[in-house]
Amino acid sequence: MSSSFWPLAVLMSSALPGLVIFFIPETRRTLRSLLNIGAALVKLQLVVLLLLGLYAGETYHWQWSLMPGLTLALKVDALAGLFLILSAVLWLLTTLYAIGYLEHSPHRSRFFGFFSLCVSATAGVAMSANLFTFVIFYELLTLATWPLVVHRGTPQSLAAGRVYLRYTLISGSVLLLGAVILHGLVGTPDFVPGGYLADQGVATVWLWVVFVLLLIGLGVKAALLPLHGWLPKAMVAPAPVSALLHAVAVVKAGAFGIVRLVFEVYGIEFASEIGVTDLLLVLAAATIVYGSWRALFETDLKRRLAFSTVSQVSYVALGVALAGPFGAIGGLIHIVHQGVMKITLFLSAGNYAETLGIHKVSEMSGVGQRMPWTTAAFTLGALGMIGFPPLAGFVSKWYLGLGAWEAGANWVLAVLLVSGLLNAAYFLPLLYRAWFGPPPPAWPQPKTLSRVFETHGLLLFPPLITAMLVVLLGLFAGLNIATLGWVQWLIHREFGL
Amino acid sequence: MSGLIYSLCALGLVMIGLYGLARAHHGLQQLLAINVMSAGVFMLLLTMAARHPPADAVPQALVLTGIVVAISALALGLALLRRLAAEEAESHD
Amino acid sequence: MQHMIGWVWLWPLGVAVLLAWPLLRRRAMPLLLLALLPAWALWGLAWGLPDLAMGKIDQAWSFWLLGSQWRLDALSHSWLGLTLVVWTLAALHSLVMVSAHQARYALFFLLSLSGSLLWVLAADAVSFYLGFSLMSLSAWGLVIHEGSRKAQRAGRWYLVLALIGELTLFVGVVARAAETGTTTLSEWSSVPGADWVLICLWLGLAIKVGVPLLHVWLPLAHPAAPVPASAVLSGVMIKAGVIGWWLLLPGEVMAQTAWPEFMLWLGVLTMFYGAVFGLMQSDPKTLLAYSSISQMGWLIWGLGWVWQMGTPEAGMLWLSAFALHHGLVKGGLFLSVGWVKQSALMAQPGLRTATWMGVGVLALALAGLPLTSGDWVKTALKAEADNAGAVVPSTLLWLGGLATALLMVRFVAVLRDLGGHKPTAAGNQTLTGMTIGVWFSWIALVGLVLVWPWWQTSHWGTGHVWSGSVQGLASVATALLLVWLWRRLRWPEWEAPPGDVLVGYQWLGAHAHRVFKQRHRSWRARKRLAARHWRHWQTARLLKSHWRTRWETRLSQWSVVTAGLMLVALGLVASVWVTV
Amino acid sequence: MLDAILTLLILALAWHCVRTTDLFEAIVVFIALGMLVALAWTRLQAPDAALAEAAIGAGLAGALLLASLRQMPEMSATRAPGAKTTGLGWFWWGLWGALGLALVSGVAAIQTTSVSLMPQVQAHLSDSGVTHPVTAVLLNFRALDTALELAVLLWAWMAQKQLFVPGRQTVYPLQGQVLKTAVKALLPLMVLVAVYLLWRGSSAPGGAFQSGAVLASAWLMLWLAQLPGLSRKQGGMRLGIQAGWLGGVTVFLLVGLLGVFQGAGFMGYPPDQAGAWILLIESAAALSIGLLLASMVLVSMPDFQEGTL
Amino acid sequence: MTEWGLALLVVWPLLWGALTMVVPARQVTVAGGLAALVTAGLGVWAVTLSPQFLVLGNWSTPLGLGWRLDGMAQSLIGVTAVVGGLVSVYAWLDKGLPPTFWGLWLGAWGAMNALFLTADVFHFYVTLELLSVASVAMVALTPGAGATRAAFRYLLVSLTGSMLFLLGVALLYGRYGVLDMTLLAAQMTPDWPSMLAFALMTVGLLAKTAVFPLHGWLPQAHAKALTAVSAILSALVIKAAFYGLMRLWLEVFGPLATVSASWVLGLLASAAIFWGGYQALKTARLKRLVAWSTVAQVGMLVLALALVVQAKAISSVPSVHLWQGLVWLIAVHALAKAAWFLAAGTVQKRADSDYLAQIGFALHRSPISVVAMALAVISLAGLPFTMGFLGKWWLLSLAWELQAWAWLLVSLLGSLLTMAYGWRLLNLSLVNRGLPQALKPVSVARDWVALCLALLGVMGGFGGHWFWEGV
Repeated sequence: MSSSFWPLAVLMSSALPGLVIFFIPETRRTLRSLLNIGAALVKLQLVVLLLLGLYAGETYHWQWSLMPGLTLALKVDALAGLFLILSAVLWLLTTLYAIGYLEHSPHRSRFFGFFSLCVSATAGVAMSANLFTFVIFYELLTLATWPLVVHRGTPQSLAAGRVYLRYTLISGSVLLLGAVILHGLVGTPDFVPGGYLADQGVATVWLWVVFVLLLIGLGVKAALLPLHGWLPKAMVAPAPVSALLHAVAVVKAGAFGIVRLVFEVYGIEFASEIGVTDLLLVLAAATIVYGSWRALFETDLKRRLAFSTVSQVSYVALGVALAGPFGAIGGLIHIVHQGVMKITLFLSAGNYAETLGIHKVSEMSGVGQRMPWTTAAFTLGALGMIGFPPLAGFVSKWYLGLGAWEAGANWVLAVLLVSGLLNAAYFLPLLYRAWFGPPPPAWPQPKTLSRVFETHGLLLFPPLITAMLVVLLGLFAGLNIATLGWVQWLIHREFGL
Repeated sequence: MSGLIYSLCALGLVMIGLYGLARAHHGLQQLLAINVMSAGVFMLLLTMAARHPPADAVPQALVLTGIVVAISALALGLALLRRLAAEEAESHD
Repeated sequence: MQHMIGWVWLWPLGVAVLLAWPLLRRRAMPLLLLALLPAWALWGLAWGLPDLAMGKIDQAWSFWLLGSQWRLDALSHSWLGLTLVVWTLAALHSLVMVSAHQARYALFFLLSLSGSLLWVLAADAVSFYLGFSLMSLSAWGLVIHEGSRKAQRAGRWYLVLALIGELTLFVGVVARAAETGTTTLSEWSSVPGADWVLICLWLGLAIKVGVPLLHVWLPLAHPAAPVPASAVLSGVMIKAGVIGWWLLLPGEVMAQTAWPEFMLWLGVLTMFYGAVFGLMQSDPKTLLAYSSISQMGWLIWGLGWVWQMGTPEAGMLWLSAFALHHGLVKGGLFLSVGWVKQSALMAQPGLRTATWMGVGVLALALAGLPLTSGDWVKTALKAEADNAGAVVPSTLLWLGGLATALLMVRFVAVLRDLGGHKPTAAGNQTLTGMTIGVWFSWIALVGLVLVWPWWQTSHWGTGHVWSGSVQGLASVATALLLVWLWRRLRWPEWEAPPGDVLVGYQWLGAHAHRVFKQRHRSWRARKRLAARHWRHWQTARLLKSHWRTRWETRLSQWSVVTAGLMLVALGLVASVWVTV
Repeated sequence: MLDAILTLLILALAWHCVRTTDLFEAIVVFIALGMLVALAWTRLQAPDAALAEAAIGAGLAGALLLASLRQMPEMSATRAPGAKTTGLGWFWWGLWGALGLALVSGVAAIQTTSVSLMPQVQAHLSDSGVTHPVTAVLLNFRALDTALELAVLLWAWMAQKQLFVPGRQTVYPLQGQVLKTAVKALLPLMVLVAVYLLWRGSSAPGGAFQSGAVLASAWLMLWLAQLPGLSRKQGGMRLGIQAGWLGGVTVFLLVGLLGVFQGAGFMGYPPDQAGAWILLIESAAALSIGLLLASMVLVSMPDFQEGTL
Repeated sequence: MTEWGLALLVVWPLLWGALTMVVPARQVTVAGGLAALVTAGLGVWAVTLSPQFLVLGNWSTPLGLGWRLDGMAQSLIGVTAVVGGLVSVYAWLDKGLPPTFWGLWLGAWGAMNALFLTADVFHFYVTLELLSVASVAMVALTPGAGATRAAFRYLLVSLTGSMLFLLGVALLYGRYGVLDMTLLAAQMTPDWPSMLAFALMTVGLLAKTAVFPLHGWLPQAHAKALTAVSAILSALVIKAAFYGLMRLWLEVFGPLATVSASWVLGLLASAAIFWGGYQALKTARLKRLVAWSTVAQVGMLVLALALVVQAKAISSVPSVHLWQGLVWLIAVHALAKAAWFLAAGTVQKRADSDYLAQIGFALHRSPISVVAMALAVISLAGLPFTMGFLGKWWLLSLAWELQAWAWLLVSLLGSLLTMAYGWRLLNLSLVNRGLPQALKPVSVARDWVALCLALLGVMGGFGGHWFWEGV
């Protein structure tokens, strides 16, 4: 196992600039943006190189033993690659967007510092090779994102920060407890595709206890039903942060954790054998319907998107819980696709808030005329979310459907149907009002951010690029470089087909 | 026989010291109580030494050290009390 | 030729993208015709191919959307023909009849055109589903084009039902793909499916076909849409449901199931349902919508019959002929309503009489007058259907024909009332050369309707137009008699609101909404109350916060400290003494 | 019989000392208690301890307490009005009784165990450089104990020097010539006694602590009679006093370090020179203990001026 | 050579501490600073030595005094050296410190070094006494009545503790006639006098470590003391007394430290954790919050000790990592608490007020201190990438192996409570509505010392395996 330093390089590519940015004085805007974008590009470059290497059969493993029996190990495997490429691409776009968005606001060095730390924590979560490292980076993610949530320092953001912390820190210690018990039962070997709990002869009651503990720990970040309270409240954060929280880092880490837990700790057959996947299935389905249902009644735009995230992320959990190759493919693809679609929606919502001061859904009417391009991106994102064929959402829903049939859980198809309807119910009126509604006499806080485009260049292009991604990922799903091909290759290895 | 009496006396002193500490209302009383207690402990040590004819020199050496430590602690305590009295007097007027 | 198919439906999308160009946006209408050219080219070329009858030419793009394939065989060739004719006519007429929001109209027109071209040529389930949903959702844009309150209401109902249909279809298609293991449609027809899967598929498409109780959107949408759009809606899109049934449901194994029986009787029911409510309409386009529903009855019945045949392929040819007939005639009729409203044209006596002549021909063709395409197709179908297993008494079919005839008579009457008032000299509607050209294309359509059966029989070399039976004549005559009788006896003219059962749905919806709103309000009130309690409790707790300092001072008193000392010492001694 | 009476007397005095609310009375009883305890220790064949207790435990402690009392505002320790203190309820007494019983039974159990380090002490007494076992243990076998104990004394003084706050009480000048002449007569005698105690320490009960205590009292007498002596005004004297304070600890530790060089291990002396080194350390320790104790008492005098020390 | 080094380790600080009384006021800080750095060097060097047993003055143990240098002692000397050294640097930078601080601090340092080295019970008492006298004096350095009252209370409690400890020693001597720890451990038999001695000595040390019922003196003393002094007290002095507890429970009174005895310790620890945590959560003053957090963290340490004792008593659990875990937790708390106190002190001096409500702006203006405090809180709460996290992982896995559900839960809740009151502070630093007050100029170097200490707490996590396998 060549212990190469590549994974460390990826990790450091965003951590070091983050630390340096902390010390850059507030006024040095160009230096900071340069460093930021440079770091993002380097990281993207590294990740692409790693993926190509992976495809050629290389293995990248780095470890450092902290305590007897506990090593800090990073490994880039196919699953990690998937998450890495998502976070690298979306981080680049969100950084561009954030530079534009936080044009005149204070504390930017602090913001971008934590921003890069957060992404390096996400990379750590992706690349962690054993449960111990995973817990470390998982908690680091909380610490890195909290200052972002309370960045504005207003009483509401502090209250939201407090709620966020209460949820994530408690779940963090529950996760730690689960990991410790697992370490006590079976030690902490590396993640292995078929899962290492199968033949360890551990009493099933302990397996269930550990699974529930770990699920609670992961469930908070993956916004499963009872533990999703913090997500809508964290909407007071600035747009790039909520984009980061929902699409790139936090929620994805939770979902990714569940994937690692079921695939590479328990192993998919063993998990379904002892029935833990049924619990996950019911929970995910409930969250999907509940999330969309609550989104129906939210008058604030970003809260509505937040609740839609709550329901969308559980698709990943649903896919994983279907305990079959197709379901798994659907789940994994959705990690990437949901990320791309959700970031489009959030960036466009951010544009509306920043350029026209629109926060409420009712203020959206006629926005199509004033900002056609952003609304086009928003429309593509929304249609993708609903699952219309040519777009990315359709592909993952398609495979989830196949998985549901394959697992014999027909009611899951009904869940997909109902959630599709609910999605349409809370997105389409929005689109109708945006395109066909009469523009109001005056926008809440209109700002002319750029002479050429409808809003600041940096604010406009990222959502457009991600909207393009939504379409391309949907249309050219068959290509092996697209997520579907990569995931199929991964799943074949995983299930040993 | 006499050894037992003196050890009882020592323990008596310790317990009275503890009682004094509990009921004291003034810093000085607390210091006195502690010194009574230390006298009791030293007496206990010496009774241990005197159990067999050649009185054991090691406990006696310990007692000597203990006495010096007790006096320095007492002196420090009193210095603190004086300082406290002066400061309170200052703060009142 | 092989690689042409893919581009046929991508081309309109490309043109739609061109619309983003501001200067093109102003003159958007000609683009519609431009988008149809490659399709015509393919259709024309396909004629020449010898192996068209037997095999089929297909094309596959593995990278495209989970690996999609398209094919062009005899059946799809004829459907393509139907689609192209109706879409071209619609494009021509929209040049004339659509004036407001041309860019938006063109965008939705092109999107739905590419959708309809795609599902016709689709050889795999995903492409069919993509085409079908693209067409039905972008058609929504056409329905609400006018932006009036009626159009918005129609649009809302259209969208809700289209969405439900589309999502149920999605579930059906996914389940079917999982069941059969592949997405290529040709392999689907031989694999028997689980009941609920077939029901999902059937339901998804039934909404588009307008099966009774699911048809409520049709009578609202067609009249609300501009004339060319409603022509397309009725001519092409409504067929998508039937052809979708044929493609998706496993035709070869249907014989053993109860489906054919069900379809036969459903067909008949739809015929009568459409006719009965159609008669009660006063607006010509709504009436035509109902007549489309009743005509669909024929197709549903036809499918029921086709599934019972050993080799469904042949039967399907006749059905597609009927579909072609209905598409042309219904499209023509809708356009005629447009022309009748075109007062400028009506002002010219010569043109007026010609239009009325055309309307007459079309109405009679639909009613099934001998020597017309309607009669030819219906009688041929009835003859073929006799030797099938389950059968529906022929008198019912005749009554169906009568119903259609009645509808047509009613339509002509209503149209005359509409056109009756003197053609006021509408100010700006000057009679431009272009309108005349487009009018002539309509007349060409009428001619095509007449000529087509003769040409088709000679091409197939089987059957002949004159079936010799007088049933068709009898039905038209009795229809005229009944209407004349009705008028004479001045029986009351019942009026039914368009979308008949829709009123019931709306009442149900409103009631549910009211109940929900009330519960929601009480839930929010409860939530606000709980929040107030929490704040109250918080402040109370703060007031007595000195509780902790009181305990702290008590803890630091010397009596307590010494007690603590002794307690811990004794506790330790006890705990050790107990165990040792 | 005498022991029983003595024990009862001691316990009664202790009980009274703790119970009384008048501070002055408590201090006087405490001094008496000190004397009796010293007497009891002589009965327990611990002459060194008795001497030290009498000199330091009763004498100097009493002086310190009385001096500090002068500067306390309220003379008696009546319970501060209103301060709610939990009385010593039955629970407290129950615990107290149980602990007492436990201790008594513990001590009774080990009353008869015959364990003692005396045999080892006597075995090694010959090469410890001194003949008196207690001094041998103090300055040779457990030398570091004594060194650190001197350090404790020094650090306590360092703290008091820092805490010193000029007394504001009115000064009652000590009258008349009688004290002066008495002090002049007694002084040489006391110094002689101190030196004798120091010298005898190596072979009989005595030694650094006791002679230090005597020196301290001599010093105090000098100061009380306002005779020129300890004041720092004379330059040379000030440095001498400061060196005196540190003398004990520094000499002890440096000699200890020397031990490492001479191969006798840290805090060890080569057997032949042990006696000489011990004498050196004893004298330095005696001087510094005397100075430190005197300074502590002086600093607590109400009319003590800043400059004198 | 090693004997020479160890001797110097004790003698050097004591000598220089004594000399500071003679040196004129101006040069005291320089002299004291240099002496402190040399002692730190010696301390770190001592860590590299191999474990050994040293007899003082060539007198064999029952008679003479023994110095023992095993893993536990070495690590603690090392921690004291590192933390002490950095705090001395901070004190050197803090111009407001009275000169006698150096004398007292060096005396306390020498006493601690002697305490860690000694293997003799009575010598442990003497060193503990010297340490207490010096600490009380340091607390009394701060001007004002509050500090004196706190110092007096601290003196009383520590004297009571020492008396009880000495009573225990007397009983031990009476029972075994030997004062050396190793010999005592060998002869220890669980009979009544030994139990009594065990209980008394433990209570004595509990009083000095400020565990729950006897914690009254700590919050006032640590809150009122000067910044450097409170750091020394919280991080180091408390640990010396806790070291005594470790020696007694794990070594001297081995056979007596049974599971039920560990339950008593566990109960006290849980009470300390929750009471300390609750008070820290509610208090309105900055340094008092940090002081109460010490009470809670000491509770955590005692809980860890109870678990280790339980593990030793059951002796089914491999004891190779037992005491290392305890020492690791001590190091974590020492580094984190010193960093927190120094940072809090700096911020308090800038804001010139101790109330949390008024230091918002000062926190805002001193980012480095805020980062130091954040890292300290993260390390104490056991969040990742810090030594604290590894410590918490070790504690939880030990509790899991012993199936001690109660203590497992208590330790989890304890760290959650730590996060709660830690985050109170950090919330303040992110709020941006504090009205701009005039801030006292305080040199940034002091913030950097606090940050350096906190970073050691984080970086230590990586050096872990050397500690766990090596020592």
